[in-house]
Amino acid sequence: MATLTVGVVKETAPGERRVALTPDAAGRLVAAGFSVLVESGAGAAARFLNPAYADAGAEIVSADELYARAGIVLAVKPPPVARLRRGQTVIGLLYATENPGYAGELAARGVTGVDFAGLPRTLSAAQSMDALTSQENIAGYAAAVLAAHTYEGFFPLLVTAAGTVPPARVLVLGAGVAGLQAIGTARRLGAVVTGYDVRPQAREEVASLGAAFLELGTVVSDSGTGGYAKALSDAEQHDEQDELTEHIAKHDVVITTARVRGRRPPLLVTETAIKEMRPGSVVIDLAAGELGGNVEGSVFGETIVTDNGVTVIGAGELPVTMPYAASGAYARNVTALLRHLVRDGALVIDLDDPIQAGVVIR
Amino acid sequence: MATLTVGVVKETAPGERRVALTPDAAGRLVAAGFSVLVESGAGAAARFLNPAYADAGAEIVSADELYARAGIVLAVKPPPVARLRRGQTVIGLLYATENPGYAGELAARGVTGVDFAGLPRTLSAAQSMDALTSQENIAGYAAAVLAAHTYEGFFPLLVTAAGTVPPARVLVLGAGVAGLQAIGTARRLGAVVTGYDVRPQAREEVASLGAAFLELGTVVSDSGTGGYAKALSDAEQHDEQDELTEHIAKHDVVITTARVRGRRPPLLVTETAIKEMRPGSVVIDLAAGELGGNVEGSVFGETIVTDNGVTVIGAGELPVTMPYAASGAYARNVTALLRHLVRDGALVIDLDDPIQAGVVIR
Amino acid sequence: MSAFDTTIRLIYLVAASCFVLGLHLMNSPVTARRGNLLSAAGMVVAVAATFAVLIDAGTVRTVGWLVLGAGALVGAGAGLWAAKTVKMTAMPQLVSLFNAVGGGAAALVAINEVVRHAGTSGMSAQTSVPITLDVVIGAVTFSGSLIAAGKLQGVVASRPVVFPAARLINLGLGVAMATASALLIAGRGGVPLLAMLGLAALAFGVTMVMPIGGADMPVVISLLNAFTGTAVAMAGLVIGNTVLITAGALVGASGGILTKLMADAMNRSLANIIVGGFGTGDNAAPAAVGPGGQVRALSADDAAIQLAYAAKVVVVPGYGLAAAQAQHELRALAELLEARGVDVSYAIHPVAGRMPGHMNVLLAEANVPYSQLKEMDEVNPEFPQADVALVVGANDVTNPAARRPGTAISGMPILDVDKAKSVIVVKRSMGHGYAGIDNELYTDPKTGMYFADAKKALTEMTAAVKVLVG
Amino acid sequence: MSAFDTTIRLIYLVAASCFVLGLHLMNSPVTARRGNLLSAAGMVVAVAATFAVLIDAGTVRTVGWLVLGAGALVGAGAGLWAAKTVKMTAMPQLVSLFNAVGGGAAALVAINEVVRHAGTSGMSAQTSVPITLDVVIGAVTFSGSLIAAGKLQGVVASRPVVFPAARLINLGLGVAMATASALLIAGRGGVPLLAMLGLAALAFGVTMVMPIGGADMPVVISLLNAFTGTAVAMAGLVIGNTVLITAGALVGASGGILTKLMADAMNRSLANIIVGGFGTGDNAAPAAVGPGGQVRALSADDAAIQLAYAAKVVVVPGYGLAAAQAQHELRALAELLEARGVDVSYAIHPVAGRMPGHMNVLLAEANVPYSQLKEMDEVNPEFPQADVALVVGANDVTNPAARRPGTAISGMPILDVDKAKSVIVVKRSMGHGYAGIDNELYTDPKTGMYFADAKKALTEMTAAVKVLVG
Amino acid sequence: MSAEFLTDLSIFVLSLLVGFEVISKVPSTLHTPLMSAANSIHGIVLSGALLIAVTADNLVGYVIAFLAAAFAAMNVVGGYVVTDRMLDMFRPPASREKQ
Amino acid sequence: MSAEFLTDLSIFVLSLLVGFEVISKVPSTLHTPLMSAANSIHGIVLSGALLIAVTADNLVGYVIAFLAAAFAAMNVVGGYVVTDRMLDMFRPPASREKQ
Ligand SMILES: NC(=O)c1ccc[n+]([C@@H]2O[C@H](COP(=O)([O-])OP(=O)(O)OC[C@H]3O[C@@H](n4cnc5c(N)ncnc54)[C@H](OP(=O)(O)O)[C@@H]3O)[C@@H](O)[C@H]2O)c1
Ligand SMILES: NC(=O)c1ccc[n+]([C@@H]2O[C@H](COP(=O)([O-])OP(=O)(O)OC[C@H]3O[C@@H](n4cnc5c(N)ncnc54)[C@H](OP(=O)(O)O)[C@@H]3O)[C@@H](O)[C@H]2O)c1
Ligand SMILES: NC(=O)c1ccc[n+]([C@@H]2O[C@H](COP(=O)([O-])OP(=O)(O)OC[C@H]3O[C@@H](n4cnc5c(N)ncnc54)[C@H](O)[C@@H]3O)[C@@H](O)[C@H]2O)c1
Ligand SMILES: NC(=O)c1ccc[n+]([C@@H]2O[C@H](COP(=O)([O-])OP(=O)(O)OC[C@H]3O[C@@H](n4cnc5c(N)ncnc54)[C@H](O)[C@@H]3O)[C@@H](O)[C@H]2O)c1
Repeated sequence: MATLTVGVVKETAPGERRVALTPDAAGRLVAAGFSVLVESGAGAAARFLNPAYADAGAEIVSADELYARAGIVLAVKPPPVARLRRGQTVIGLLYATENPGYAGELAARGVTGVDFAGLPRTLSAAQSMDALTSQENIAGYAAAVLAAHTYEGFFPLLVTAAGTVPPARVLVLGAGVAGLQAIGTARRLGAVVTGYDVRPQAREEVASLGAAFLELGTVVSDSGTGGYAKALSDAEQHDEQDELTEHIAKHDVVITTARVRGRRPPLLVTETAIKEMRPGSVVIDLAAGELGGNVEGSVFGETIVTDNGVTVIGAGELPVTMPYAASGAYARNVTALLRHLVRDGALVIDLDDPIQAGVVIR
Repeated sequence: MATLTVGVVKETAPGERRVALTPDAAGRLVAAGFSVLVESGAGAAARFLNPAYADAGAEIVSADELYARAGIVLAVKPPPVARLRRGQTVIGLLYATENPGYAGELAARGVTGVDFAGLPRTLSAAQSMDALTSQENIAGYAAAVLAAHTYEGFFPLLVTAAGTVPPARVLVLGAGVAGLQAIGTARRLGAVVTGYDVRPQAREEVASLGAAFLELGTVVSDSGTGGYAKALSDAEQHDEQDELTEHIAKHDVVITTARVRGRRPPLLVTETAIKEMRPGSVVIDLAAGELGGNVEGSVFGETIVTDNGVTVIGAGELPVTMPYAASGAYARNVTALLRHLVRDGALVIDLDDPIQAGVVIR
Repeated sequence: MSAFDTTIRLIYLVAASCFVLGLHLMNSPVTARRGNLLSAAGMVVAVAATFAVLIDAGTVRTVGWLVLGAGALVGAGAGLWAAKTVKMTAMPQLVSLFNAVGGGAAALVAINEVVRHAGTSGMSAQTSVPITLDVVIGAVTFSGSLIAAGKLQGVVASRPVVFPAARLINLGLGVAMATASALLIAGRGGVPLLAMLGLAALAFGVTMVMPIGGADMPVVISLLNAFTGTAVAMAGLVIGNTVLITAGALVGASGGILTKLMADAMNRSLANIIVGGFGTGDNAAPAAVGPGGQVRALSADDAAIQLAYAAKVVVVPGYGLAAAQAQHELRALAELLEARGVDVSYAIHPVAGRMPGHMNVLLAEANVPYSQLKEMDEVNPEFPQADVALVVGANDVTNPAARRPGTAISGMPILDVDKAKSVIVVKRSMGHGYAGIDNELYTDPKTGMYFADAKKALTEMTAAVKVLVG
Repeated sequence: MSAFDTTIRLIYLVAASCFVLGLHLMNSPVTARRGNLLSAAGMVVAVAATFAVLIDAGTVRTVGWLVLGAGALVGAGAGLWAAKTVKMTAMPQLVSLFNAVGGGAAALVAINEVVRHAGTSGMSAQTSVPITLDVVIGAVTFSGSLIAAGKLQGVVASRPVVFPAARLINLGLGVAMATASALLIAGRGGVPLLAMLGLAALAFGVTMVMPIGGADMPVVISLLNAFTGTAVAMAGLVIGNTVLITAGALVGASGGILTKLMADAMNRSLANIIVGGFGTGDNAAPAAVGPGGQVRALSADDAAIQLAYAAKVVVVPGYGLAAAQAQHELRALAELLEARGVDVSYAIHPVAGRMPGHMNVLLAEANVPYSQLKEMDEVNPEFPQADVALVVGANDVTNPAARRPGTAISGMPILDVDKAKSVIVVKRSMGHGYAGIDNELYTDPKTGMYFADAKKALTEMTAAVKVLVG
Repeated sequence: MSAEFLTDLSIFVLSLLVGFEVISKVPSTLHTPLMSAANSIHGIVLSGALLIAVTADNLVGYVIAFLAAAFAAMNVVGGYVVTDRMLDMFRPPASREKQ
Repeated sequence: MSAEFLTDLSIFVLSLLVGFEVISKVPSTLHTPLMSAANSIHGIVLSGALLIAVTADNLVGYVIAFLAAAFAAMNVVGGYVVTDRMLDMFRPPASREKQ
């Protein structure tokens, strides 16, 4: 029985600090009979150093050696296609639907792409491989902490001899994985939190965290497929923005997490809304990306202070700010997925399996 | 009855973003019969704009005009002596004991200095004027939030499909005002928090926040005067450092707040201790200042990452990062002190009064 | 009064006091066993005293002694054997059986009196009224209790059985009993009339219990138990025996109160059960039943007793706990149990709730110490040792269907709740969880369902545990 | 038995049942008033029946009627007037007074019997024993209750009074009573002997109660109440009147249980109170007393009843709440009260605790909604409307000394807790707070102190409220 | 022992048992009212006091009858009224709001 | 009514009151054991059954005596034993650990 060789690459995308496998997870794979290659310095940005990998039984190699020897390449962001070779498999957050170009190149080169972004989210058996969820979860937590750090007042109510500070009012738009975690974390810090989402189930889910749910009169939506929200029509979207505007002005912190699968994120916070916010308010746009975000004027990866003193953070990639936690969770997802894909020491591609049907790029 | 004129200066110290009076507080003083001058842009860094002061009844003036007209100059940090004139009074965090030079210059110029740092802390009646407490309180909260933001893992325990993350272990050294608030805030976020202080009462106070108290075998101390800690002898200090070292290595985050009135802050976290910490750990030194801090190698106002991946932040002036909250509380302290000093529209200096005996520089 | 008579009466008084104190002690689980023993001691004393009376009377012949001895031996032997060998689950029907024979014996005492005097002529109302009541109540109890036992045992159809013309039959029996009673009381009844009364009462016992459904049987048995007590008191009035009067009245009244308590605990009204049985058949609301099988609904007290007397309880929180925001109530219950020495831990499933770490956030709000939280892999081997798995608003994460392929949750690791010795599930209904499928755990015989909002349920259970353990 | 006699006995039976049911209803505050009325109704019926007996007997002469009428009128008038005009706080001594006269009346019934027969000669033991017991118990109760009432009223020294040679006196009285009793029972006593017995018993009542401290008086009164019940039952045995027997025994037993409950609630043992009183004087642990004045200690039940029947409660949390980590327990109590319709809010003093915002952090952990938190300036005007201010582990921030100059906390604004209608303070002792000074609030007459760790205290109070409101 | 006395004794014992059982877990604030209520009940001695008059025929008898009647009547009437006053505090919060 | 019957009636009523008071708030898990215990108590009818033999002198009498004795004895013995078994579940957690 041939041993499968997996290779952990050093991420090359700017700002990316995560690594696809932690020393811990590498050790587990080695124990399971894999041979593990780690590109030198792959974990450095996440503070996992080469010796730790070596101690876990992995082999530290150069990038060239890695791409040459690995049967399966493990990455977070899509690795350069040029380095991959025919027959190799690459596992990562490839976003094949959003990036058809990359998927095409992989296919052209005869490389099998396995894309976490394609995982069927509502399938119970797939939950341990759900990298989107694990990373969104971190994003939600980090967003709330970032908001508390950026906001120049207290989150909690404090009655002190030097006066009483009212608690910060936090509004979370989009109550998916990231939104719920942001709600929970902000509430822990003592903020008065309100959540909003178009999916009808979200009402109860927000309440289950002890937060208030914002009821909008106009916008009602059904869930789409796979647990994802349906895109709103333009008119609906407009109504939503209008209604949200007056509520946004009443909040000190707004965290947006709304996404619709395969589309540009819906615009929820307009420039008008930001203009009406109090100086010192903070807006964090978790949906900010190259396609834009939920907040008008937010720029991916940048912090902007508007003329009226509102700080707008385009925080599309918060998990990279917590590489320790993010890599740990991602590595768990990777090992779970590998356990699912590999049978008797060999990678078995079986498109009848609902999980594989989702993740394997065709 | 002549109206008293108070003037709010724009802080000139680098990085200082607080302002001595908020528009709210200015309004209250105006209502109480004061005439309030505000240097143009004094509140800008704290996002209090000139129009807000004007709306509250204050007069926006230039610095020259302010120093010329104001009977009482309100500041956070000591304003340049050169601008003050004989007969004027200046109220601020002047630290006369630590800065005898400044105090001497004030006296030479015939300016009455009123120093918040001299306030008798344990006097119940003085609590609403206690700017040290109000600012330390903010520092404690900000330190915990900063730590959570800087730490690259989760503070809380989370059991998820992508594995279980153990909670962060946070150690708070020095359980005064800032230390207690840091403990409470870190606990809110779900960290496992341990506190330590030399004052014997601190044990119960730490426990009253639900945190564990670190029992050191060697170091026992009585409280000093005024609620402050006594300085330890060199030998004691050495023992304390040694004992702390092993505990520090077991924690992910260390926040230090230890201070002894009128002396260099005690060194609690040695280089050895930092060396033994896990990569990714975070150390925040609230005592960092020009005299040094509680952490060996911490630099006031700077973030250093050690070779073994430990982030050390010399966070001696955290209140400036929350100018909104900090200015609000400070302004309350200022108005409370003014109410105490001013009787029938005139400043009455009465050194028999225990509060005045403390704050008025002699 | 002779010294002998005085002594006997005093002994009877002591025995009666034992019964009262015995019942008193049975109000709390802590002293219940002692109470039963005290009551038994009183019984031994009273029966011994009665033997002394027999000897003192001197009129009992050898045959009499043999008959008594044989009867007592046979009865005692049968009772002992049945009581010792019966399965836990079959105890209620056995109690019903014992009640039947008790009622029968009470009736026989009165019958003997009538037979001995060859009718009721010459008897004053103060004798004939108790005689008549004794026979009627005793006979109704006898047949009614037998039917009730049969229903529970499955010998008689457990579902409500409605006769055609049930009203007519009952009317007929009623008229017959009333007429016979009137004649007997008026002193104009002979043995045949008595026989008729007895038979009619026996028949009435059957028609009374048959139309009542199996779920209501415990209440019915308790009612018949109170009947027997009254019959025994009547027998006491007939033969002027104070201990029979005291003990019978005691059971009559306490049994009545108990019947009311039982009906209340089941949310049923007594009138409804009986009249409902007579009239339209059964209108018991049977516990909600899932497609897979029978569901057992628990009351707060049942849950409380299981929890309070467990050595190890594993709490399984789920989304419903969060939806109800009942985390504080859960912690209060857990603390109470811990204070009693119960080992309590929380089993946290990785995807319980609706977001990663949902249960952590929730339980941290209630300040549940981290040391009590156990991950799935850690806690699963512990379930077999758990006396109770307390599932609060969790569903999918406990569903054994995940172990089989072909379901919506196949392949998801689950908490092995079904391995615990017993399971209490708190949720509002038989509603589905996130995955939208039935949960086989709920129809497991060792699972009891507590249908209520989690906040309400936990508050009630806490209160019940407090009452229980004082 | 004549129809008249039968009727009277049946009426007595009904009256006795009324007494029982009346007492039963008095177990819960909700039905207590109804219970008292039912009991009174039974009393009216019984007394009316007795009048019927008097008339039926036909032997009562005009003088007799006049004497009875005058006596009844005087007694009833005095009782009515006293009961209507007495101050709330003086009720216990009035009850004791009524108990004294009840005991006296019971003794008089027996005395009359002896006087009528000019001695006990010729009486059987079954009459002479109850007679003797009745006189002894009745007389002891009479004098003892008067002393108890006097102690509470302040007419007699409230502190334990120890006689020189107390043991000797008691021994002498004991011997005298025993001898006289023996002679009377043996049928060899005349009226003088009876007089001697009565006097000795009266003296004994005095020596029994005098050495007991005022704090224990309620328990003593309850005990004497049970005594009276027994004496009345004895009187019933003497004159063969069943309603006296029933009612007397009922009060004797229930009074006994009640005495035990009261002693338990005060953490005192009955034996300790009585024997302690006899022997070494008093060993009651008087409630802790501050230098400034008398402190009133509360039980959980007292606190519970104040809270449960309040319309508005303001909770004042302090450092002690944090030290005890009792925030969850506090919230549970508050929620329970709210569910009852009580308006609950929390008064947050700016420097309560040991760090700025300490109470906020603490109460947030227990998920107390922000809307219930009130700042000092907002809540101070509300205190006068508050039925109860519940101070939990707060001290300095409630100390009225801050309003006066010259104390360590002068000038600090405080919460105006002392303006509330009543105050309950939970803390472990009379210990000082941070400022190290005495708190005058604790000696305010409207303040009740609940001395316990806050966690324990709040748990107990919650349980007590639950018991109270069912 | 006479049968009658035995009967009385039985009734006595049973009444004791009733008294023993009738008091359950009572909140301590009800202790005083409950004591007061029990106190009123033994005012039934009024019946006994009245019956003295059936045989009274001399001064001593009348004095005893008078005293006994006065004592017992005071016990009964005062007892019930004062108990009722004590129970005043258990009116529900709502009905007291209008004070 | 005869005095004796009146006495019996008084005893009956008082016993009813005792029975009424003796059951307080019982946890529902005790309902069945309590019912069973009450069930055993009415086994006292065994006393009545035995007394039948005092006057029995013919076949009918003996048959009745036999049946009554057997019935009542079964009620008594079975009742107490089964109650005791039911109460087995209330042993404290500690004493069951060694199962
Ligand atoms: N953790 C995550 O990241 C995540 C995210 C999305 C989805 N999920 C999925 O969510 C599920 C979680 O499993 P779970 O066992 O925690 O929950 P669940 O399977 O969704 O079941 C929750 C149960 O709680 C009951 N409930 C709801 N409100 C209640 C109330 N107020 N009081 C009492 N009971 C109440 C409901 O039954 P009644 O209606 O009968 O009361 C329901 O069956 C899994 O299927 C998981 O895959 C998890
Ligand atoms: N908030 C701040 O920033 C700050 C900082 C430093 C100092 N202070 C000072 O602290 C004081 C705060 O006032 P406060 O009223 O909150 O507290 P306090 O005056 O210090 O009194 C607390 C009381 O709680 C009781 N206690 C302690 N442990 C307890 C337990 N386990 N259970 C029940 N009771 C317990 C103590 O009495 P027993 O021993 O009898 O139980 C004590 O008297 C003020 O004087 C303030 O000036 C405040
Ligand atoms: N089975 C599982 O265990 C599991 C695990 C993870 C996620 N899920 C489910 O997957 C789904 C998607 O979660 P996600 O966080 O990846 O979603 P996402 O990142 O695609 O979107 C985030 C949220 O934005 C909301 N949104 C979209 N358009 C909006 C608009 N115009 N206004 C306001 N809100 C808008 C969506 O409803 C969603 O809740 C959820 O239903 C979640 O419960 C299930
Ligand atoms: N009366 C009031 O309301 C009031 C208000 C505020 C503060 N205070 C009191 O004032 C005092 C000082 O508070 P602060 O926060 O300004 O103190 P600080 O800033 O001077 O010192 C911070 C903490 O460091 C501790 N410390 C000093 N040397 C140490 C060592 N070698 N190792 C460990 N810890 C060491 C001190 O004990 C102190 O708790 C406290 O007692 C506080 O309770 C009272």
